Amino acid sequence: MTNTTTPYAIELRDISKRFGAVQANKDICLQVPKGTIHGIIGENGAGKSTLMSIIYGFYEADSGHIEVDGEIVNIRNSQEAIKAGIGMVHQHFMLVENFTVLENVILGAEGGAVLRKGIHDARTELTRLAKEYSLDIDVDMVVEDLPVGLQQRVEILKALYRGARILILDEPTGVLTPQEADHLFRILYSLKEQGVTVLLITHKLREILASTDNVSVMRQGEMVAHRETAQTNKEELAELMVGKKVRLTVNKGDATPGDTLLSAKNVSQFDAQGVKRLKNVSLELRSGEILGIAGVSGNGQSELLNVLSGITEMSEGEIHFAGATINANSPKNASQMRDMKMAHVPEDRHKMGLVTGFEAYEAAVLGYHNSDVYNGKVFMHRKVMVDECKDRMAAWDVRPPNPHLKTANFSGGNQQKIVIAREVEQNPDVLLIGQPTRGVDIGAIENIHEQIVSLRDTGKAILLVSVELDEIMALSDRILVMFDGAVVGELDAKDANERVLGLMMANAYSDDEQGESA
Amino acid sequence: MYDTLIQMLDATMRVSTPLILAALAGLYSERAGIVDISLEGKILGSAFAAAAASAVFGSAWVGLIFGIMASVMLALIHGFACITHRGDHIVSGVAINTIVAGMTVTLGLHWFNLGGQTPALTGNERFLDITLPFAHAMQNVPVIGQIYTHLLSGHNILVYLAFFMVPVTYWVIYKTRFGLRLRAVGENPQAVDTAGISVTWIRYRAVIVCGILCGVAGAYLSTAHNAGFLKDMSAGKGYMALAALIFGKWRPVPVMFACLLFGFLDAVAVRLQGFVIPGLGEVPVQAIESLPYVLTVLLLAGFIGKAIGPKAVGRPYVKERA
Amino acid sequence: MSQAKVPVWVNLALIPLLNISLAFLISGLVIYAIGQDPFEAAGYMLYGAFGYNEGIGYTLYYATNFIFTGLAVSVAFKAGLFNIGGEGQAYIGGLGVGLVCLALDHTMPFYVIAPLAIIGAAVFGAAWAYIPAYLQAKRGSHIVITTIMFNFIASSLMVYLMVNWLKSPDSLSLNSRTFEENAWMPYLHSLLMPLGIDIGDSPLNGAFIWALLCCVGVWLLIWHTRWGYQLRTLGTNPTAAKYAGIDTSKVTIWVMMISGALAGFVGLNEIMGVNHSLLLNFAAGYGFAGIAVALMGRNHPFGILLAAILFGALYQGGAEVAFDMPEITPDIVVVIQGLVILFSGALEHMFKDRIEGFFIRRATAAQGK
Amino acid sequence: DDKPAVVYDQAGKFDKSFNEGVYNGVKKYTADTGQKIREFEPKNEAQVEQGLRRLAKRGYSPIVAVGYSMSAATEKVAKDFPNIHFSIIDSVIDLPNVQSIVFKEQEGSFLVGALAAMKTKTNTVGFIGAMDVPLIRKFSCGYKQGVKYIAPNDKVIVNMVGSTGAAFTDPTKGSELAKSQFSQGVDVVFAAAGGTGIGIYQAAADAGKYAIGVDSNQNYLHPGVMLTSMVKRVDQAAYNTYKTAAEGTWKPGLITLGLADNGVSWALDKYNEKQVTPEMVAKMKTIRADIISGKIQVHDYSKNGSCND
Ligand SMILES: Nc1ncnc2c1ncn2[C@@H]1O[C@H](COP(=O)(O)OP(=O)(O)OP(=O)(O)O)[C@@H](O)[C@H]1O
Ligand SMILES: Nc1ncnc2c1ncn2[C@@H]1O[C@H](COP(=O)(O)OP(=O)(O)OP(=O)(O)O)[C@@H](O)[C@H]1O
Ligand SMILES: [Mg+2]
Ligand SMILES: [Mg+2]
Repeated sequence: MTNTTTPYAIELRDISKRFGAVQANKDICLQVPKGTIHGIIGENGAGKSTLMSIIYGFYEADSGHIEVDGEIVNIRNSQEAIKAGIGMVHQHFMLVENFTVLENVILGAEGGAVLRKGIHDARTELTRLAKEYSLDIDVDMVVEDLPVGLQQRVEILKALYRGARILILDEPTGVLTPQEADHLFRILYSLKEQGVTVLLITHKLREILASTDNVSVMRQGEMVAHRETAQTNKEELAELMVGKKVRLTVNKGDATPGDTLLSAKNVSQFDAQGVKRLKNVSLELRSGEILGIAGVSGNGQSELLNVLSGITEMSEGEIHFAGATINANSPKNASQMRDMKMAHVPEDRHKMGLVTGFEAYEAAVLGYHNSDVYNGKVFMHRKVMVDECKDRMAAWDVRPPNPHLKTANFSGGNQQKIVIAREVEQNPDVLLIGQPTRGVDIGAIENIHEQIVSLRDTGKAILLVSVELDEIMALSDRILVMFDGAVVGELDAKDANERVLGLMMANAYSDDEQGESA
Repeated sequence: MYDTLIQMLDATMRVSTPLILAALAGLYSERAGIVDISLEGKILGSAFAAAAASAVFGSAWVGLIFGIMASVMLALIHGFACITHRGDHIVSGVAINTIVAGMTVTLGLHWFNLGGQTPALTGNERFLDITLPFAHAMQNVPVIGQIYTHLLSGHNILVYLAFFMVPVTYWVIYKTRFGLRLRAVGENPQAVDTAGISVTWIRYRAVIVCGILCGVAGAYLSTAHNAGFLKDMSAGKGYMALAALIFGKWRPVPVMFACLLFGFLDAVAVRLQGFVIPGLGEVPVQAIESLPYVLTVLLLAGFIGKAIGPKAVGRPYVKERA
Repeated sequence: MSQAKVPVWVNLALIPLLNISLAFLISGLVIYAIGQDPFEAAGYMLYGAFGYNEGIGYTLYYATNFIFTGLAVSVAFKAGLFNIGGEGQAYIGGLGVGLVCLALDHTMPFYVIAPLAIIGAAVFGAAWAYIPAYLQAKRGSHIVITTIMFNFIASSLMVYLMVNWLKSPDSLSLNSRTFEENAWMPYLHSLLMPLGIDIGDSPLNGAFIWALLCCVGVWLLIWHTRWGYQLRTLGTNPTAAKYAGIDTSKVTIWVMMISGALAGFVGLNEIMGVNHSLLLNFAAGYGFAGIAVALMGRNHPFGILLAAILFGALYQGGAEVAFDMPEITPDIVVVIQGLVILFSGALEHMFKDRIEGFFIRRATAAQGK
Repeated sequence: DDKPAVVYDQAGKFDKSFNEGVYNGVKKYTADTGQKIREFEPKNEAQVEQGLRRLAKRGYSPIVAVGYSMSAATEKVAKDFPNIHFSIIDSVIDLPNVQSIVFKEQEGSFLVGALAAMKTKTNTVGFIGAMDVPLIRKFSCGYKQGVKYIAPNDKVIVNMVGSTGAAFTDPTKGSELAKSQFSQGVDVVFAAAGGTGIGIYQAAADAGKYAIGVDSNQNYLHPGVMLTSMVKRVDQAAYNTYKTAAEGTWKPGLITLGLADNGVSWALDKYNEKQVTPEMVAKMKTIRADIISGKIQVHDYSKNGSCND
């Protein structure tokens, strides 16, 4: 796109940024014409957020520069970005939770050393904006009491209140139902009408194709391609994103489900604040099948995994597993569940699956550290652990195959391999597995998918949680859909398609007749 | 009876003053996310600086200024460690307390050769009690006269300043831009940062204010409540202020009442030393002395209400991992 | 894949040395500022600490306390807990020792009293750490604050007990009666004398040997047992600990109790080893110094041993300096101690990041080729 | 060669009172003889014994231990070093190498009590002692007896500062106690609390009341406020110890110093002469004489552990 007559709303030249050992951005160039919606896609860890945070002055680039409306601007902090008319809605909201919407909006733009006047003016201005962009919200609500959808609106209002002409949204739909997402896009269009330039980050191809004018693709910290959305398609983008042809399906034979290994009956769970996170979830998991759990992230999948694996205690209901009945009164913790041959690959390897400060061989026994294999009466058998770790690294092609390397220094994919190897090699009866391929490169993805299927074929029962619909549909034999902590639908993998699942995930399947769809 | 009560409360005001100042100091610091157990050290440092300066220059006010400067300097060290270098707040606090404890005596000994004390202060070298207008006239008015003349009147200026700082702090924290940002930075520094405000600068301002107030507290000890500096004269007041801060749940007015309560207990303990209740025997003063700490522990344990501090308190603000 | 590694010696030797030198430099300036000759002072320090057998004895005697409190702090650190209550735990631990001795010294021989005294110290110290630990684990009350509070409560409690119960009637000062000799921790010089080894008589006593054993014990515990594995997991990643089925509140509690017990052993050295009677403030300062020792020693038992000896030397040498240069009181040692905490604790990143960064860059550059 | 030394108590040699008294003696001796004297100030109970030991080990002798709080430590160390000479003030240790110097505080206290009674307008006088130990009781009993001798119906309010050594070094508490006594009508307060006194006198000065100093002559601290001081000639005691030791006439055993031997007395100098009228002076002279002559029997608490026989 060589549109040189009018200057670009924003233009990046050779932006680079490294975090310690990670080259998050490398010589990035980007040109965004005024009044367009520009998509940026890329895998997890590709460097999208980093790049946006640099534009917004949250991080400082190691090299390169930024032009706004043809003028070189020197953005060293968010203040200067705001001055340059840039606003950003962060992937993880930047809100003070115990402040009201109003306080959050004026923070940093109070207008005067004493709040009184500023607050008053802000109120009127906000009501105006809310009307203009149909962003209605009660400005006196405390943010932590708002649903995520509305919290996002607060973020958008913050940007608009500061008169942003360029609006960056980092994975705004990650937390939204497809239907909420549609409303968001309508807002974006009206912003576009007003001449606002929008930078939209996502790795959902559907949204890109549906709503952007141009799209740029990032991979491994580099900008690998620019396309006019009209001139491209899902397959091309997917290929660009991951660098080689994607197999969206896994070749697997039909499931031969055996008897039930794990069953949950009306399981509910309340969190510390007393909010009901799981609502009477019931499910049956049979040997030799893969049960997929679909849902927008944050609708109880994590809680379900935690309760099933014994990390958190359930509040109501009961679980039957390996002949034992587990309920609020007779709970079992994670290690007890392991002893009963349940393995668990957690959703977030950094937060849960690993201790990044440990050497690989230590991390490779996490959860099994009490087992007699590794322990004498008093002391642990270091050598046994190291040797076993060596073998597994070889078997699972972990690179580098060095048991003494700090876990943190393995790449995301290799870390994931270490975790999956640890759990699978225990030869469990039931395997709970969350986001198995998050932030994992395509080669590793195939490998992992095949492992899961072959595990199923050896008669294990597998419960798969993933936010990637493709992954769910490709692997599962049966699919449960979760919404707001409850199971709202079950269907056979064969009858599943994105639209149906999308509606179920929005708990709006009944509206189907009104033909509500993306 | 009524007289003794007035008398106790009067003492309570005197004893609470440094607690209130220090606790409010801590409030600014912790509301901005900086844990400050170096209140103790700041009070001690300022007490020494104030007494020394006042002895040398013959003016309590000069002493006050030096006290504040010393305390602010310590606060800046704390800030440098915790804000600029993401150091552990507790460790930094312990360091400062330790350094000050040793430094005051060492310098004092060198300068005044009085075993670490400063010379006794007299006249203008101290903040003297001031009598409020009509105090004498009011004397004989029943009840309120007592209260006005013997309780409210006849304290030194710093006492009144301390109590005046309570509404001021309330206003600053809840009604001003600085306060809004201060609270925000203690809850979610990232949000503040992305709003285009420098987290660092806000936090530095917070610790400076903290330093100033501790400075006043220290000066009060050595140039108002007492007449000169003695080694370790802060005697745990900083920690007790911290306790009061928690006990008041990081809110100005409750914090003041916590300080008054602790001060009252102290005043009681002093007078009950060696006091024998017929039948019961001697009062275990130590029990009363440790009551503030016990109460605070009970509160922290959630047996009397729940103390939930600022979310980001004690956590250094780090943008970039690795 | 860049696995930029920083040479071990950087973290283990270079950085600690840098910190300690800075602390010395500044305190040297202070000494200079008060018109004294830092080098002369240093001379007295060195001589006092290491110059003659007796001095060495004193150095190691002080070091004994620092080993105990240093280990106490570091065990908790390793589990991600900040035990700033060593002061109180040492105090109460001493009470335990004292009570055992007072109860048994008339009736029991040493080899019965000694183990019981050790248990007494451990139990009392652990008990004093238990309450804050329990409150942290079960009610989520901030352990730093609670342990601080418990330091004060401990000293009030001790005063109460000494004044009302333990004070011996025939001593004007606040001491319990002196224990019978069979309740004394034997002095090393008297142990070694028969072997013809003369180390000059100093308060150095059996507690030192126990301290060394504790170092080894802690090292084994942390790096070679499943319990150590659990506490390190908890310390570095609590969520992973839950995932691994580690009962975090249980670990929190027993780690703190171990920590408290270690601190309590200070009582062995002070009460049973030197004072041979219960008294006030015998633990003064050692608890906080433990933080410095742990930081200096990089939370590794061996490092702690070295750091403890360093601080022991400072204390002994400091007293010596005060003796021969009355202008300089032992308080200067307190200053040094504080500076050490500041540089190797609060300001650790100041150099660490820069130095490590330097080596990483060198490493990555090397890989580039 | 003799290597004299002194170990002060925790209040330190600048407590303006007891320790400072000894310090003055030490200074004087050094001034007169040029003999330097090794001084040591322990920071806490635990260090007391260490200090004594270190000195003894280095062959210092005689070693003067200042204050009863050191008796336990001194006894231990003296046992271990039989050929080192120790002199302990305010406490009795029965060892062949220890000299115990005690004073008849009751006599001095009686005097200042009498003066207090003559001065008070409110017929209420106060006594603030450091802690409830026999030594301090000797002060308070003598003081009371003196007051009653002049004005049998006057009220004497007694408070103690604390229960540990810290009670001798806590001016803040001292001033708080003084203030509470004043509010109860006290207009003359006698402080027998070492360094804590500073706070008490300050409070008196601030409130325009009278205070009586202790141990050293403290009249100079607040001219016009200090009515007098119950002087305990610890300086003398220390001085003599060193002197006799130097001359080789140092003897172990008990030395008791009272009014007769000027071991205790009341201070009258340019700082308080305006407060004490000639009549008072005269009266004090006679009382002093009567005590020495035995006409007035001043009861000694330590005899029977009670204020009256
Ligand atoms: N603050 C940080 N400190 C260190 N490394 C970071 C930081 N933020 C991101 N990284 C690293 O930089 C790389 C790019 O991260 P970034 O968040 O930009 O990816 P992304 O494209 O936004 O991924 P996602 O789609 O999951 O948001 C990753 O390797 C990540 O680990
Ligand atoms: N926190 C960290 N500390 C040190 N090195 C790190 C850290 N995070 C990542 N690295 C290094 O940076 C490299 C890139 O990390 P990253 O997770 O982005 O790899 P990746 O490109 O996602 O590879 P993969 O596809 O296997 O996940 C890794 O090989 C690792 O050595
Ligand atoms: Mg991102
Ligand atoms: Mg008053």
